[in-house]
Amino acid sequence: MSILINKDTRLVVQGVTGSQGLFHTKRMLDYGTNVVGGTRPGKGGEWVLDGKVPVFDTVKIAVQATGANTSVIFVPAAYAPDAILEAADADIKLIICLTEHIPVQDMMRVRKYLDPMGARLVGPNCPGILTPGVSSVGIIPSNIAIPGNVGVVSRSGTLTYEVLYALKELGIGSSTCVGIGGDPINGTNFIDCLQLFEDDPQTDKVVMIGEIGGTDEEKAATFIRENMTKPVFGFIAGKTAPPGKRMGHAGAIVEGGEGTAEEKIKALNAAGVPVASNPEEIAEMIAK
Amino acid sequence: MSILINKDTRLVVQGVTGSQGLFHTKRMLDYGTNVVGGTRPGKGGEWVLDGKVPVFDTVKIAVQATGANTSVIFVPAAYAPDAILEAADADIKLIICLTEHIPVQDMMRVRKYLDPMGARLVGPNCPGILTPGVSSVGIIPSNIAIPGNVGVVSRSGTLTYEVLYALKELGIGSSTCVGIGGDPINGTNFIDCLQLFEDDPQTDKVVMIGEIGGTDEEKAATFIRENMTKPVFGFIAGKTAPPGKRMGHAGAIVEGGEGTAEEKIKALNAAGVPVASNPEEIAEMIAK
Amino acid sequence: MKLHEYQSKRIFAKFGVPIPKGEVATTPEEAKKIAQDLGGSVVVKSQVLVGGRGKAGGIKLAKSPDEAEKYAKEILDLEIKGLPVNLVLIDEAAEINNEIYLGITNDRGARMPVFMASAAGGVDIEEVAATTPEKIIKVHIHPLMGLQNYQVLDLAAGISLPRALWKEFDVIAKGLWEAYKNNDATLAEINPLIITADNHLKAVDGKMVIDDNALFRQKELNEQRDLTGENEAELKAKESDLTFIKLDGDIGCMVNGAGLAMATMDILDQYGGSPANFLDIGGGADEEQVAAALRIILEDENVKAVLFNIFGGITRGDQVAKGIVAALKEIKTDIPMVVRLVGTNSEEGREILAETKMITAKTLSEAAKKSVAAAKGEL
Amino acid sequence: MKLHEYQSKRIFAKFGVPIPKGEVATTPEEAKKIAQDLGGSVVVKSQVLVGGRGKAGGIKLAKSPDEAEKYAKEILDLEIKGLPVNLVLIDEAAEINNEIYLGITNDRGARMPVFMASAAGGVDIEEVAATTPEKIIKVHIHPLMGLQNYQVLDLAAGISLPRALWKEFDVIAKGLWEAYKNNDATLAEINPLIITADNHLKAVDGKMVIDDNALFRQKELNEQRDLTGENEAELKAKESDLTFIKLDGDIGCMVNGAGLAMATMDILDQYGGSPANFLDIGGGADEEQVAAALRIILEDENVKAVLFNIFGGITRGDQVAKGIVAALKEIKTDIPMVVRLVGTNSEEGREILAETKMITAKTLSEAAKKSVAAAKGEL
Repeated sequence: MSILINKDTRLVVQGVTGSQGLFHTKRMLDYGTNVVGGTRPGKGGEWVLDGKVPVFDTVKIAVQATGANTSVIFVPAAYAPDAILEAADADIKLIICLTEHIPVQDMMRVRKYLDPMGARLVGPNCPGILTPGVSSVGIIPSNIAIPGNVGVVSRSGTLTYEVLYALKELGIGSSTCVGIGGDPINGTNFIDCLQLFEDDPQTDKVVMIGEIGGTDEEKAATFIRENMTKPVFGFIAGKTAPPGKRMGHAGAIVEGGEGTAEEKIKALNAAGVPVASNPEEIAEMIAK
Repeated sequence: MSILINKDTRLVVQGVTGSQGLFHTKRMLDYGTNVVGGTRPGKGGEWVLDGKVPVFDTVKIAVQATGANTSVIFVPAAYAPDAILEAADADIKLIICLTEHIPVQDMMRVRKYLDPMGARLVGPNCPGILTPGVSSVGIIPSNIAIPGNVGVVSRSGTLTYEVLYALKELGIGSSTCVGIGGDPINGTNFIDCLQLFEDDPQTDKVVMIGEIGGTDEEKAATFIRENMTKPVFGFIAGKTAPPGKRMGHAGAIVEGGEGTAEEKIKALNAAGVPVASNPEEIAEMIAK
Repeated sequence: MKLHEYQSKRIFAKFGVPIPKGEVATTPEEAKKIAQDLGGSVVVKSQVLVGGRGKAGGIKLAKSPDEAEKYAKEILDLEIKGLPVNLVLIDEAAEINNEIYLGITNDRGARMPVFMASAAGGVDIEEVAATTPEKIIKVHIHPLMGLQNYQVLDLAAGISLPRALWKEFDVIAKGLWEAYKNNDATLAEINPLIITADNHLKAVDGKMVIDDNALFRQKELNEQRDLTGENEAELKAKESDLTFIKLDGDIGCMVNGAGLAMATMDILDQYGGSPANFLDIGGGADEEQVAAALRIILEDENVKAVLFNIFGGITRGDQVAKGIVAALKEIKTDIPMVVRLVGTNSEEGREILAETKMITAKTLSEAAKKSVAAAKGEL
Repeated sequence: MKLHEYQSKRIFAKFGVPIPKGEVATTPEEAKKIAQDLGGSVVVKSQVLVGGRGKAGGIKLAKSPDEAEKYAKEILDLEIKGLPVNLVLIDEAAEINNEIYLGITNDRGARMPVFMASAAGGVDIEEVAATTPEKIIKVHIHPLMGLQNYQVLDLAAGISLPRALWKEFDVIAKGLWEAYKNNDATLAEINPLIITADNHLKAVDGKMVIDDNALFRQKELNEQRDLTGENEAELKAKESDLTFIKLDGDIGCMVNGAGLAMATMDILDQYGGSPANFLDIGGGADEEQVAAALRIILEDENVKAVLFNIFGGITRGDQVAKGIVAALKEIKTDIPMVVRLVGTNSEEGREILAETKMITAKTLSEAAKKSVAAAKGEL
């Protein structure tokens, strides 16, 4: 088992004809992901990647033609909010948006629209989801992870790869790795993933990688204390980040004294979550 | 027992200082309704009706001061949508809006806003709710009904009074009478009330008064067939109404062949609901 | 409130929808002048607030300014479904390759606006809906989010619009949505939206209906209201805050409450009668309104009897009775009147009416039966 | 992107918020002229994108045009928190009866904008929030519905604003909301909103921060951007699509990925070192970007060592290695460099780097320790 994506995932790639879309669609196909189609308005009826992937004008048509149940979004920030709504409206149940730099007011509107609909959004500004050996949706390098019993959820991209790689070096694999993204307003959060991992029989331990900004890690700590029976290991990036500066991710900023690494580590520790001082230490903790 | 309003109802009157608001607040007080306050921006701190009812600037303040859990709206159409949102936002759980002539696009927006919030709207363009002998919220003349075991739900005002009166003439009382209003987009609908009556131990029989326009009666018929154990009696007004004309109520219009009395009566009959040919006949049916 | 074709199209144009060049004329001479200014062939179109103008000869293609003048004269002399033609629109003619339907209306059941498109444009869309509903693509618009890009694509792809026209279509669909939203429309329709010979989109006919309840904030539209074709009695009733709808029968009705007014019509029908009108005097009618209502009813020459059905709730029976007595003093008439007063202060009301020659009834059925008999001269 | 006070206030004014009359000047002479035109007392206000202008002597009340000229000269000569003052705003002075705070920002946790008001205006709102939070009234705005009438009342009543001012307040609150929404602001603030001696409301100071991610559709604002006070290296990095933040330490860092870049800074700190910068070269950096990044790092004179921490995922290790080699050929430097390449094509990358004098490391800890030692000259 795994969470969110598995062998039943039928993926449609929104923005499949762009250079990023094409490149990663090929990678996902190579990994064995069931990519059933892509979309690009005005190019419906064409095929990409040597006739392996049909292109549709809209997600609605793609869903009708292929039975897609998951979408991944590779379209530019100006069009990504529309793409998210389009997927939800076409009854896609899991929408993974990789797009970076979406305006925050757009994301507030998108969330208000999505919340009553029952569609799950992962991201935006995230690397996607990887269920090692089964399915990859997004851009997580698949060669750095092996199947196993550790669930990984993270706000960061390469930092996650670092952890997956360190785990693999020690022969430890993961059930599913979810990048929830570094934006201040996103879809699926830590708590959602922690609950999914708690319920997933394949997952025995969970790694949670946070960073400065916001209070989602603190909320997750409360959730862990009250609801998790499986051990959780943490890492928080940005202990040395200066306040008031956005550290690459739109959401990684200490504002008005809120969102510091110290507070987050304190909250996690108080919830019984050991917090590593660097990413390699996480793997060592898990190995013990 | 009763539905929606009872002795625990703590009512705030939005627009209490207007002539309609004042007149009906007095009537409700006289009937024994627990009117805990009213609102009128700019008049907070004043009292109306000989010091019986305190006035607050906003519903939020009224709720804090009085613990109000229900509101009734007597403000003009241009301000009523704001008043509905205000009540919902102040955590009022039952909002009864009497205001007529609210633009339909406003009501579509209001419903989209309210739906995820868990606040119940009754109306707009409705006479309110009466639980005979206990509480009256709105403008239903209270002297025409006595307590009893018949639940009444209706899209029309005076037509409802007619039925209540006819029942009373035969010595039959009602548990609660709900006017859901004659607008094309409203809050609580037939099905909501039918479910409440089905669950209400005091109610043994239900009268449902519909009229031309829309398909709510047809949907109610399906609901009755599938879910109701208590007998339902129907009446549909507008058999002789010409198509394309709004018969007083904004929602009472046959458009594109949809919403005719014939269809509604057919649907109700098919669901085992006897439909009276005039309002007096309803009382006779119930009496049998 | 219905808008004329030319009014609707001007609103659409304001929101970026391409429409033919054109102007309105009230005389054949004006029409000729406009046709000269436009050059080439023009279409002369009657501006009346009813459907079926084409079949009635209200739309003509003119190949010269003289022809435009001639047709304008013919059309301005027409009466279409009982309505005089006071205005013609002179539009430049367009070569039509294809006709598309595009419209937005309120979907009451879904509680959302619905955007509809069909490749089978140019004809009555209700006919298409009835016979080949699969030819209509429907997209619901979230009232808080508004029309989204992908929804425009759903429509364009749905009607298999040639891709070269998608960009133009996007502008037009969004323009129509803005026109609908910003004018509190209950209907905004382009039919047909044509594909021209040189492969562009153009809205050659348009229609808008505005929510009467929103006219308080659509003042500009309200001022443009064309009252031709609206029933005089209905307009007069509106001035007195009464809701009146003219019907074909012979029994005038005065009722308080819309639902009860419909039920009153229905019960007359049940007993073999036929209502002359729907009339709701509202919840708190005063003497003056009752008098105004009675005058409006009696102006209808078909009326052979009048039925008053008043349920005293907030409206007090004695007050209505006084209004009737006052009105009858002013309006001399031999037409028989049946009155049923129930509820609050109905006893007092009946006493007041005792001085009149009115026929009284206690139940609605009794009142209906007596009215039917009275109209037949049997009472 | 921060806006100047005068820019923010002009935007507010466009949406109906009353502001003092005023103009900006770049010279004392201009300032005098403006003061003459305004007449009466004026306030001379430095326009710099940092807080604490008042305490730094950047705001002065001038009673005459000559005084305005004198103060303008003084202020234009100032440097406030390291920033030169290039611009002063000359506003007519207002008699202040009371100072109110009014601001809108994004509440990240609630995922909604939050409108805040406080009767304790004129001071730093974060101080009020920290010491007397009950003095701040907060109202969340539904991002699809926008600000509602009743919410303005909740604010006005919440800060006990005199009722005579509620109508003016309604216009101002709605104007501020529109300014916030239409300009993609993350902060729109009036502080103070004053009650004048003649009992009106006026926004005498204003502040806006615009969402950088929305500048693509806020072109007008983007053109008004004042780059004074933005770090030169950070701007240069942005041109090459790199995210660079200048820090105070002595170890330059080049990392792919924001989270990993932060973690790299943290681990340097853990081992007693101090990062000179945050630098994310992104997911698919090419040779040119790597070279540009290296140049930016080396321009910082504090830098005593450089740490490359590259996780090969999408970014291939050999590509980054080539970039480093190319950059080092161009940029001659003796500063020691530590490189850690892991993941995709890291073997190949390491081989390419073998020809350089770079210090290599396999784990992040090892790389950090070696960088710290190198910066101390111990390696």
